Amino acid sequence: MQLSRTALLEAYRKMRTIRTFEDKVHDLFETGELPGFVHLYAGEEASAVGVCAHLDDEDRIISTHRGHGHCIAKGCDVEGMMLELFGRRDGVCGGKGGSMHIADLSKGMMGANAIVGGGPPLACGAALAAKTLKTGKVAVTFTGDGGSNQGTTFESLNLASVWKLPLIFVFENNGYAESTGSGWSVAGGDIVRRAPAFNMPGVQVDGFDFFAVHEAAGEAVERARRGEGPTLLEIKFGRFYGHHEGDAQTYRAKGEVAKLKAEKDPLAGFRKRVTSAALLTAADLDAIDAEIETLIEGSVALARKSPMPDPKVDLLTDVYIRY
Amino acid sequence: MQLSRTALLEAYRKMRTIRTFEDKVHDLFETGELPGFVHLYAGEEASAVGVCAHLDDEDRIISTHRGHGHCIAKGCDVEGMMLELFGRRDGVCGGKGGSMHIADLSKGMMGANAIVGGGPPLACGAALAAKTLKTGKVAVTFTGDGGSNQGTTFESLNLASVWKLPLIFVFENNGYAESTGSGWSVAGGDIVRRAPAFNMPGVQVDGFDFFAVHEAAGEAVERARRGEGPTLLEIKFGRFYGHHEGDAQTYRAKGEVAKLKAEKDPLAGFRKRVTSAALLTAADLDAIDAEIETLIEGSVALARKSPMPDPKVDLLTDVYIRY
Amino acid sequence: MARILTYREALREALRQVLEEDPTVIVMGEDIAGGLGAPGELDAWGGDMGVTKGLFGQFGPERILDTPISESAYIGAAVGAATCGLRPIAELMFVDFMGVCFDQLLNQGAKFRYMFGGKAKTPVVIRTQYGAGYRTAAQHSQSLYPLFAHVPGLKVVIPSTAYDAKGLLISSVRDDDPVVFFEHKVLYDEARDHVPEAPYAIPFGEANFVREGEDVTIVAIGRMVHVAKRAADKLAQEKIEVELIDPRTISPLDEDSILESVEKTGRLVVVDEAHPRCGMAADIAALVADKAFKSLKAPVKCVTAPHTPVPFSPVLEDAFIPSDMAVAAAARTVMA
Amino acid sequence: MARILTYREALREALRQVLEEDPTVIVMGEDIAGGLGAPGELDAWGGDMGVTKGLFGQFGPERILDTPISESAYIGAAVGAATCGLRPIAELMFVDFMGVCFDQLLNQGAKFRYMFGGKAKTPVVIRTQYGAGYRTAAQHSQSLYPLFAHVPGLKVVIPSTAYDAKGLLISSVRDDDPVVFFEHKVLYDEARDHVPEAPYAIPFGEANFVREGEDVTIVAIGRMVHVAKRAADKLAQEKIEVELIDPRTISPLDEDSILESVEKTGRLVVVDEAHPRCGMAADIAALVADKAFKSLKAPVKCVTAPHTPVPFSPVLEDAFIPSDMAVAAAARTVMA
Ligand SMILES: Cc1ncc(C[n+]2csc(CCOP(=O)(O)OP(=O)(O)O)c2C)c(N)n1
Ligand SMILES: Cc1ncc(C[n+]2csc(CCOP(=O)(O)OP(=O)(O)O)c2C)c(N)n1
Ligand SMILES: [Mg+2]
Ligand SMILES: [Mg+2]
Repeated sequence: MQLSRTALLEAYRKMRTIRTFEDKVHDLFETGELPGFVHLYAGEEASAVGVCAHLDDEDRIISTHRGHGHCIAKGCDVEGMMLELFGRRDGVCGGKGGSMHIADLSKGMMGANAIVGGGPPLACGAALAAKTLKTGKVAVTFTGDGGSNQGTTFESLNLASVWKLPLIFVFENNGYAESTGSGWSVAGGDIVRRAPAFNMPGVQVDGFDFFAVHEAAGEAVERARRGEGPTLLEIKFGRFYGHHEGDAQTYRAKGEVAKLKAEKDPLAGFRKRVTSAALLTAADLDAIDAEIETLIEGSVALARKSPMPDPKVDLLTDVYIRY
Repeated sequence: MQLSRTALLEAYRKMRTIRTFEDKVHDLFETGELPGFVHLYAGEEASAVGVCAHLDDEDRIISTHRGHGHCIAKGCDVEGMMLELFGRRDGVCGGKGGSMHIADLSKGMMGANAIVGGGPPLACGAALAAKTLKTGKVAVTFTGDGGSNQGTTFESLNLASVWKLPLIFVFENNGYAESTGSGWSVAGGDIVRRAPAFNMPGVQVDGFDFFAVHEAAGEAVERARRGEGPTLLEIKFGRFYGHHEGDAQTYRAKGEVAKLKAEKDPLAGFRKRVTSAALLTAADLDAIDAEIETLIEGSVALARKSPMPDPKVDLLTDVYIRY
Repeated sequence: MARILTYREALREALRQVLEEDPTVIVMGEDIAGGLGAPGELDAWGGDMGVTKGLFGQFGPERILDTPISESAYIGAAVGAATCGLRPIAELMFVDFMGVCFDQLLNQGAKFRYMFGGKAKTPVVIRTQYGAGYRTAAQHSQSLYPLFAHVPGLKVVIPSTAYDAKGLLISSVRDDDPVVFFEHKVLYDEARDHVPEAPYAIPFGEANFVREGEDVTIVAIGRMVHVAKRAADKLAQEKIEVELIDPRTISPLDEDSILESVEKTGRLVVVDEAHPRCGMAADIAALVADKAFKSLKAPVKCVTAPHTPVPFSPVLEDAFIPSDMAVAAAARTVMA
Repeated sequence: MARILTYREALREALRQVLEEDPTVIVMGEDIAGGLGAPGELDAWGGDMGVTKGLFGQFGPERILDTPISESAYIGAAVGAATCGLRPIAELMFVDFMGVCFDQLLNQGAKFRYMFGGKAKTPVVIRTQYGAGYRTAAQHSQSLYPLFAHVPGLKVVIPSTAYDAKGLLISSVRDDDPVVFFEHKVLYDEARDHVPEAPYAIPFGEANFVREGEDVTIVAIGRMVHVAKRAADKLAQEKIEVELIDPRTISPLDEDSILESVEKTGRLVVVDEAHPRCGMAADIAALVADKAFKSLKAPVKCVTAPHTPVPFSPVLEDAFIPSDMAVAAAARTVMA
């Protein structure tokens, strides 16, 4: 699939936004400014962006605890996200959700989800709604290697196949679930081997390579749109930070992260590929880098001066629509 | 594997006991003498007996809602079982469990289980205990085709593989989960296709054929005893009665059950095979039939005159060991 | 002339009517039609208890969906679809099975609206069977609604009559929040009463005064309403006039009606088939011990199932279920 | 001289000691060692909160077992292994995750003994984290112990101090029934107190009288004991003498101690971080409204978290958690 200049610029912009957002959040967490459990997506950008490039606002995705990248790729407002992480009233979830529950239904982003395996059943529902209402839309559920072992995930694979849902299971295999290696926790090592068990196609993809992800995801989405049912994608790559902020990462090999950053950075790979093929220029990309830097800095500045929710008003609202 | 005369007689005795027990329970339910949910195992005898022939009292099995056959195959006392179905104080569970919770831990029978998919995790535990305590014992979990779709079952397959447990997953595919066909509910139709997804050997077996089950189970049990980990067996056959007593079975083909009984009866098949190979005589088998008839009739008679539990004494006991 | 339906028929009529009135309503569950992938009849079961029988024929496979035995996946699918424009009604065959799928309600459906800052709407209904009396033993006889009432974001509905069953189910489906709807397995046939044919909705949080009286307030839930009614009849012969309240929904709970009644009678007995610890009886007793304390003339008595699993043996199970005798005895105690 | 340990250290010491004293004790959970199948260090995490750190080195992979993210399978495995001669301690990282694995406790472990006619013994301990205050939002901050206390067959333990944490964990492991052991995530570092080195066991069902007083009984659970203690200090300055009771185990519950105290003071405030509906506060209030009614001089007040999910924003979360001010206000109300 040949990508247009606009599409390429957009893909890079999204990936750069994720990277800069995450690097910034990392710093903010280190200084103690951000609280809670925060899981960063840096290094995995090609997956979210490569998949979501095929989707519009009515296609739906469900994410995991590591959700910032999926949000950005799906078009969520970056300022609203930053405010949310700061727990501010004007955050995308009013400050009530935080990093692990960030969502924007209006963008088809059905939420980060802090229950590992929480998303796949919900995604079956999103896909079922599309099928029932004949919208031609699809759903995508992102799950980690660790989450691939959750019973809810397996059930969803089977249900999606039996119901022939327009659903793509994207397994983001970054090699670890917290500190546990996926080669150990996933029997047999490869998640893609589970696809035949559920009678669906499965594809393993180099997740550092935006173009590989983009192509595999495109086929899966097309298949789903044609009504041919679900596909399993296993995206293999590595995360640039710890499991969550504060993780000392002693379970990783010495130099592993440095090597990843040096040799496998999906943004660097993208840059090399598009500039060497003369699809985009370094200047195009540099301009985006600068633009995004400003965007993220601005969102932090805005978050800092934004009001907190008011416990008297906001604590008890939004539990029910009516009670 | 060549079976001794004793082993053959024992296998037939067990199968006949199951059949006669179930036929009798069917009649008792029809007359209204037995209450509750009762699921009969008739037609599936070769599975329980073919598998349990390789086990002793310290090997453990976990069953399903359709548990009578597994109990008998594992050596539970038939009178105690019948009393249990009648809700009597001297039933194997004191009348507190009933058909769906019949158990005898002293025989390594860890219980029928009325939660579909409830057993496999527990069986992982039984296998783990054997492994940890280095007893050389194994565990077997029986699950239906319907139960193969439960998340707990999938998780257990993965865990057993990852922990390399001495565990055999016996999937009894009788074609239906209640009224739902397994060709529909199991994506792809065959449960055995799931074995490679969990990096374990999988074997599909004709479940009407005692010898086929016996051989496949023997290999799986040996493998487990050797410390080589779990195996998945898919036993394909059909049940002679409805899902539970009272099921009108309109989802089955006309004449399906009659045909099964006429052509696929595992007891008849066994008889034919052993007599034509002159391993046992018809007289040997007839004697067992008569013996078992007496046993079951006797157990019903005993149950009828046995005392009920005493609500004042028995309702509140056995919740805790100490509280 | 009164049109008499069973609880089962009333539920089926409600389902048919909501399916007719709103094309976004779908129904899903294990064997709710039945016969899929089987060589015989379709709609072979119509649900474990026959409640959904006939819907498949009328509404077809796109709206009446059978599922594999994968409660997490399909209950979650119902929750997810509810956020995407459908109004799914999912059947959890027995509430005892909540343990394999609770997360999709506890942490997902119940919390979306709050976690997402008020921006989600999750109009899903989970229909489920509960209760003892059917000789189905420990894993098929529980009354686990206290576990759902504990969870903010869920609404919990427990009809005791065929009339309420229909009206409350219609309300549940039209409601924009997640609802867990409890059907007592013994009532499917036992409860038979007047049910108008035209659709009607019974509002949540409005208790039903089954009987008015001056002496003692009895609050009873679900099937226990019938048990309490029998107790009240007995007590009337002893000149003890019971005010019998059926909350109908326990979340929201009609606190005002209960408090007003206790302010009048000064005495309260709560009757609940659920276990006693952290149960609905305690919930209501605590409410009254706080907000109607001044009016109370006697200890608040709870008549509940014991703190034991549900036994199989009929003699034990019958002793497990709160009886009209136990309710009457409790009422006499608070009158003494 | 007093040996001061944190709650975390006390728990770790208890684990080490039970592993040393009984070879059938094993420990399992996600990343309780950490580093399996990874290229770096083993025992890299020692649990999400570092409680189990070091055990892997001492006891090895046969007794300290990491698991895939498959809570049903491994919690169930712990339950199953407990019936087969082991004494497993399984960690459910956050109690919020109960929704993906509850069945193995609700319908399996809790019910074996009863269903099997008294013939099963299931000595399993589920260690789990609960509670708000860590900014971990709706799916990682709940206090769901009422859902476990409701279930006959389970024991529920909630230590509030390092001393109790050690003694109760040792009792839990030595106990022959299934125990769910709740650790408050904020207490791991905050609670620090005297902990003797030699193993000791604190019996279940024996409340701790944290403070004796004549005016008002406050029953507080888990971390709320500390909140109530601060409230009691304030109230003491106003000449209101609080009797503060920490039940330590909520199933079994030391009813006698609570009732005796209320018989003395005539007043009760219950403080609980769990949600109010069908919660522990209601449970205790109902107990007193029945069995100590005659002694009660004022309404029973419950100070609990609200009927809302746990919010993320620190300002909201702080308002969500019952405060010493709210407790003191409730005490003043019942004294008025
Ligand atoms: C049901 C459940 N179990 C455990 C956890 C704790 N937990 C959060 S993230 C995580 C690891 C997830 O690993 P993976 O799925 O590979 O995603 P990654 O973090 O690598 O993106 C675990 C165990 C949880 N949040 N939910
Ligand atoms: C968790 C759970 N879901 C649903 C049920 C209801 N149920 C009991 S048996 C059954 C069908 C089981 O089918 P299968 O596993 O194939 O076993 P079979 O009855 O054919 O032996 C169902 C749906 C249950 N008991 N537990
Ligand atoms: Mg991972
Ligand atoms: Mg079957």
